[in-house]
Amino acid sequence: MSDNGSVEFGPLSLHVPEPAVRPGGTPDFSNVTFPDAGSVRRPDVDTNPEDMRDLAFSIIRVLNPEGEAVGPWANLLTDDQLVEGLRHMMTLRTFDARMQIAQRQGKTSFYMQHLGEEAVSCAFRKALVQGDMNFPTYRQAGLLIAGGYPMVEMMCQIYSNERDPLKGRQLPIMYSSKEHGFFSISGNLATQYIQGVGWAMASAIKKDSKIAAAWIGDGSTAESDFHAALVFASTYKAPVVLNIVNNQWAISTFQGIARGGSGTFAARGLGFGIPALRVDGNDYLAVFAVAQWATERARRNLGPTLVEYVTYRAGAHSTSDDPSAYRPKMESEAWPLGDPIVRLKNHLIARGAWSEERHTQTEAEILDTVIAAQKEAESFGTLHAGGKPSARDMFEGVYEQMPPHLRRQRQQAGV
Amino acid sequence: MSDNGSVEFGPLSLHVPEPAVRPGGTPDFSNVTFPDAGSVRRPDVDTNPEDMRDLAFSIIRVLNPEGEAVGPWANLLTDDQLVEGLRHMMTLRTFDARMQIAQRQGKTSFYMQHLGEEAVSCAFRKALVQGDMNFPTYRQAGLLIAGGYPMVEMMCQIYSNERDPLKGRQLPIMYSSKEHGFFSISGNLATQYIQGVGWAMASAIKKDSKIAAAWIGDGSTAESDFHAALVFASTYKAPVVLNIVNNQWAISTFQGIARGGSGTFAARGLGFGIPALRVDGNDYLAVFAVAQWATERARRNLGPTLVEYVTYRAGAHSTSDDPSAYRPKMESEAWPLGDPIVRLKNHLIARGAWSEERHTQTEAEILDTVIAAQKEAESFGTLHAGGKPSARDMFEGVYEQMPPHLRRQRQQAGV
Amino acid sequence: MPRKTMIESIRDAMDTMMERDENVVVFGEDVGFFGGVFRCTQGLQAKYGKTRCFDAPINEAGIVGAAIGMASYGLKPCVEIQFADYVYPAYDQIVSEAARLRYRSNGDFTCPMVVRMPVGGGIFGGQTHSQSPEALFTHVSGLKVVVPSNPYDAKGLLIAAIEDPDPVIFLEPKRIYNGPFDGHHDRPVTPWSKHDLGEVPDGHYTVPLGKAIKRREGSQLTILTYGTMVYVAEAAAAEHNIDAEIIDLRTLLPLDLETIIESVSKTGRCVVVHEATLTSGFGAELAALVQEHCFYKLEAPVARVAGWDTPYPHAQEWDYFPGPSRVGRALVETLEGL
Amino acid sequence: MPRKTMIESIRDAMDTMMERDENVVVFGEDVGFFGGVFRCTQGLQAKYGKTRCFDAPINEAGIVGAAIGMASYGLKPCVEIQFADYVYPAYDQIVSEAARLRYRSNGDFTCPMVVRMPVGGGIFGGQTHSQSPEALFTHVSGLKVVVPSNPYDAKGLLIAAIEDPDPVIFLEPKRIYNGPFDGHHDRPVTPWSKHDLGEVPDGHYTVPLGKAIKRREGSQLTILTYGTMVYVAEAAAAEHNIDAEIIDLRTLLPLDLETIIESVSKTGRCVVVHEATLTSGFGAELAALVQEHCFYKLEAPVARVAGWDTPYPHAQEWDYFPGPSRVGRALVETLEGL
Ligand SMILES: Cc1ncc(C[n+]2csc(CCOP(=O)(O)OP(=O)(O)O)c2C)c(N)n1
Ligand SMILES: Cc1ncc(C[n+]2csc(CCOP(=O)(O)OP(=O)(O)O)c2C)c(N)n1
Ligand SMILES: [Mg+2]
Ligand SMILES: [Mg+2]
Repeated sequence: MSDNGSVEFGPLSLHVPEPAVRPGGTPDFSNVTFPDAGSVRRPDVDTNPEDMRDLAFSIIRVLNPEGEAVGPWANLLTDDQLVEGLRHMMTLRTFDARMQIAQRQGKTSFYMQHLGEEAVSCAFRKALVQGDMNFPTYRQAGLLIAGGYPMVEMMCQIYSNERDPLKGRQLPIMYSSKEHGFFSISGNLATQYIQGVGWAMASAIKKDSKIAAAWIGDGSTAESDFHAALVFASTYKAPVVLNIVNNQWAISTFQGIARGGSGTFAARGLGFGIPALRVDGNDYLAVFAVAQWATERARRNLGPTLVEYVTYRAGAHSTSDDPSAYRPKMESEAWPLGDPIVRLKNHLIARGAWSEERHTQTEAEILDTVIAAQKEAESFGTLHAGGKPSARDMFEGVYEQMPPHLRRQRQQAGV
Repeated sequence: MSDNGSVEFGPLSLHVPEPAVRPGGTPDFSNVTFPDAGSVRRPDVDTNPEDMRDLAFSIIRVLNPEGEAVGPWANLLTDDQLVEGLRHMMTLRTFDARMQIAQRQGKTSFYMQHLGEEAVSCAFRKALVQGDMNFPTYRQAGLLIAGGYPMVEMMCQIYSNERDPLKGRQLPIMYSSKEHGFFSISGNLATQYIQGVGWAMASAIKKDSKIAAAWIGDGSTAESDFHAALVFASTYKAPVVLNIVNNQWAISTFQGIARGGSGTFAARGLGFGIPALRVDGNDYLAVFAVAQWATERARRNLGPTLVEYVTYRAGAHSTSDDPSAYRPKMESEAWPLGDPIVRLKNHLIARGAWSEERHTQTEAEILDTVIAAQKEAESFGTLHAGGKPSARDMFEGVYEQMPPHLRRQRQQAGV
Repeated sequence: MPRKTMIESIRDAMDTMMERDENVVVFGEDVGFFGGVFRCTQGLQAKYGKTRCFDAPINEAGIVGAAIGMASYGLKPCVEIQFADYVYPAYDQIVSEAARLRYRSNGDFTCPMVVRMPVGGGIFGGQTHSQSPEALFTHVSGLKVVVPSNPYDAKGLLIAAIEDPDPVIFLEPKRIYNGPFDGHHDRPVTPWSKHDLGEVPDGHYTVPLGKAIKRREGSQLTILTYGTMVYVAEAAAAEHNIDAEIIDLRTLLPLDLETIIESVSKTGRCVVVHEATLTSGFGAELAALVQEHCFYKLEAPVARVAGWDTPYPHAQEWDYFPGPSRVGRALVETLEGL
Repeated sequence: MPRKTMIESIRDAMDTMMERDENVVVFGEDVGFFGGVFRCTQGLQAKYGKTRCFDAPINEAGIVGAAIGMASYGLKPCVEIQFADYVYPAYDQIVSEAARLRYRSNGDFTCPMVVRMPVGGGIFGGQTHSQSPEALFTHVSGLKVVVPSNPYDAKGLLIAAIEDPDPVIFLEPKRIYNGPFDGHHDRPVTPWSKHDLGEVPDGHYTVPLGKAIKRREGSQLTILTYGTMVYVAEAAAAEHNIDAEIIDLRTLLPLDLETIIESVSKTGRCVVVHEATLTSGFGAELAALVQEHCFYKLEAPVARVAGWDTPYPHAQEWDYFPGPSRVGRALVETLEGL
């Protein structure tokens, strides 16, 4: 053995990344650069992935600080569509707020909200058509709200009551609706990313026109199934949009742990020849523009696109979590990309298509609608009170046909 | 739901990559570009990964067609070292040839050879020092040969005989030698890549100076553990060299299936901010130069490096395989990077440090040595004849202390 | 009737189904152009095109995960894991996803998928080409687990599995791909072409999932077994002149408990034989069920013969493999009521 | 003596070992700065620095795979999987790598590693926060599998596990993290601070792996159980006035068969209780062993009470959970010899 090297370089040491600030400190995003709205180019959808690597390290933004829509990604939606988008986001936020309270009241066991991330799923939904399929995580209920899925059904699922479409079997918010292009949420992180790719491959095998959208959180990109998805998507050029929602946190873990030394999550696409875009996730217009670009690529059989939505999880991870233990209380206020609802509202006002009054009025209307839905849902029971799925339901649906051993067990259970 | 999109783009179709040529066709590598020897720059080892992305798409080469060593990666080894390297490769090839025959003679169940890939593990080994650890696959026996591990022991392992250091428990060639920096080969693909990263992290945690080298094949980079390794290596800046041996084939599957749309395997590193090099794997000098660069980076606590060795599996995947079923017979001859032994031999001759005579003589010497080792090994038995590990050994080593149930079973077995 | 090896009959099953149902797709490592390392898919790509039968990247989680997505789309993927020893990277996708999709979505999405893989030892494959992981699947609600023991059943069961609306784990004992193996490794093996169960009808037929079959009627004791061990059990019983009733379970989950109870109630004695390691093997479930349901008929404890609780060794293959002498000893002891 | 919750005692075990042995390192998802979602590692990073206790990327295979590499280096990693329901991505690393490393390298490399994870239901965690996958590990030669049922044992067993030279799967029943739970979900739970087994000595002590303990001496029948179910069994026996001998197995692999045989030989009756699904659960192995070793002493079949063979449902938690009434019924039936 040669004995060069080794000693002359001194001892090694382990690098463990840390967020810039912890509780007690002052939130500081000054080291993060956000390109100006309108400053990032819009390549053609059939651009060679190699010729657009830069987009994995930038941020596509449309709304500028003045609330104007600027640059090559702007002007895709009408006033009406934008107003509708605003209503979707406001509805989602109100829905979340009511369900958070319901959870605290013991009406269900668990809840996860979208606070600050409403634009991502609401705007993306607008780029999909009937027949397309999302493989969502637990933080994309906007896909259902914006797709017109009945809120009462969502609530019945959350309450695990007698009208729960999932018969009480699944955790709250783990919705499923084939009809609404919303694949059954698993709860196991990242597993569905590759399933989304498989679904998209199936569409291509069948020479159909449907496309898939797979969803994952920043933290969950570390999971190995993320790799499986990128490998398969890259190899078979699957018609799928691979979405990464980077809300800066994975429970208590800041994004640097999952991301490591690459500057961004979008960068992951580069190693696979998959075009990768980064977008301001708090900018409804930018999200839609990018979603449209990526879905068009898929529809035109040009293959997968990786999209990183840069946003911020303004609330707790879930009702079981308290973020004050691991990040500064005011960090969400300091978040430079602002609030997606406020930004779209300001834009609409700037456009002359909205006003403070209409906003306040809409807020009230939405609250009424959500409360009415909640009332209806609660009439079918909540987790510990009123109507509930039967113990019999527990034995159903393990298989299409109940096998003898389960029949025996159901008998033993006396149901 | 909007109903834009969808229909207007016509039906999707699935893309399934295919190699350029199949059996019956004429091998053709004209579409693959190989940069000239000496043409690729050599950045400093502390270069920012972002500033050397181009190296993931090129090929570092030192030996030119005339057998000269040229360019910034040349001139690192003395004549003696190169002659030693040549001997290592020749020994490995002879070893392989003898063991292939032994397998056909029924002296063992299985064998895997390195034909055409000898430079990779033999040259890499030279950049390591005592204490470093490889996490190899089954195609890096050059690490042992070049590290001076006794051939007789290797053969005893292959024969599963009474002197088998692994007591007959492991498949042939799944060597293990802590002392020689050779981690126990698993047989499950890719699993050890992340273990290598963990081992390197341990060295850093302990503020030691040892580094790790993890090994994987082109096909196996598709495995999810590859991702785990890159994530951990990137996040904790582990002192590890992540080697990918791209020998073009994974059993019958050409590299395009694992690689997908990225131009190279080295490209995978880009998504993690890990510097990535591609190197002519049939060029002993280039492999050593790159190995030295990457190991120095690790030793200097600068973190991981990804290295793709471009080479060609000239033989069958294993003794259970017949490549004529899936690739043209002459493909290996057409392989543009030539034979590593021939190339180093020609270089040494061009350098005046070697001759045809010495080569022939050395060949004979090596054959004698290998045959002598084989004879010795066979005196301790072969798989179905002579000395063998005991059935008792089968029950040992499952745990450090044999628990009661295994003692009971050993009794039942009457051993 | 044509005789086929198990490899041929498995291929025939896929061929038959790909012909009948264009939603059937086949993929896995090396299964496309080459036709699989055991050649089970040979010719299918040429016949059905490369979007119906293709090579997959070496990523078992990806293979199964993609198959789940395809199944939920409406395809019927029949995927190959090259060796059962390599299924663990896909274990999460099988256990957490395929098995629970119908349940958790209340039937909104389903997963009609088959995961084929060769199992078992006896080919000097060492720790990584010899495992029998059936018990790791029988513990998972929502899966079906099938182990054929001959070409006729293999084709019929595989067709039934592909047609099944739920995910099926299809375990193929590779030691009997080419002929029944009775555990006497030093004797020549009869090829399937010389065995009645090598008779495989052309075209479509099924062997129903969830039904065991008696390979031999007998009165003295019942042997519960499956796969390769059916032949080992036959040999052991014959060599010891024991009038054993031999039940080939064929499907482990759901289990044909009725046939088991009926037989053990008659014989009063039971020996369970499998190749997987003993502790927490599927034999434990069988022994537990038999003593539960036949307690008052049992004249001796239910015996288990299984692989030892060690990794599968290379050189000591025949010390490890529960061959006819070990099975025979258990039969004799069970008859003696020891 | 100080009283501690199970969370505190588990933390104490890691603290004690990190203090004594600088090769002990702790990592996992959210275990660093935050101290884990159940707070089992709270304070360890502050005390020992972030290279000894740190956050890991969300990749269970990576966590275990890295730990294997570290263990082979000479460290003693004690890693956390956030919920046992998420261990499957790491299953391959555990089964194919950690479990076999010593064996396949003939001791050249070893894997002294602990993989901790919360198991079991009773917290309305649904299918993904409730599972009890012990049987998926007990089938794997080379692993040890531990399930503590109280703070005293938890600390002593975890220290023993960290000191053990082989890989240990350490399953923590989360329902009893804060106090013993007897299955009566409608009644308040006693906190550990009011329970004798909440007494946890400071500093180093071990509870040996592989040794069961009798929680209650009794004559009428033997209950074999572990984890949360110890308290359910106690409650069921008490409520039915049954003089049960209750054995808390503590380690499932290797199993303390001696204690089991001794007890069942005395009582002649045996009920096995666990929360995991019935089929191929660890109860099958226990029933199989008991009938094998105590056949001639048994007066009734060994009964198993377990989770139903369905995924763990959310709303029907208490229909699923094998509570005191189901356990009680089995006890009564077993006494009656039904
Ligand atoms: C396989 C798996 N491991 C761990 C968990 C526990 N877990 C649930 S959410 C979460 C964090 C996910 O973070 P991220 O992907 O960033 O999504 P976000 O919650 O921020 O939307 C973790 C670790 C899980 N559900 N599944
Ligand atoms: C997890 C796993 N899956 C599948 C296999 C079977 N297998 C053995 S080698 C091989 C091909 C590997 O190809 P590559 O990584 O390119 O390495 P090479 O053989 O070319 O050196 C396959 C699929 C395995 N050993 N482990
Ligand atoms: Mg996040
Ligand atoms: Mg290869």
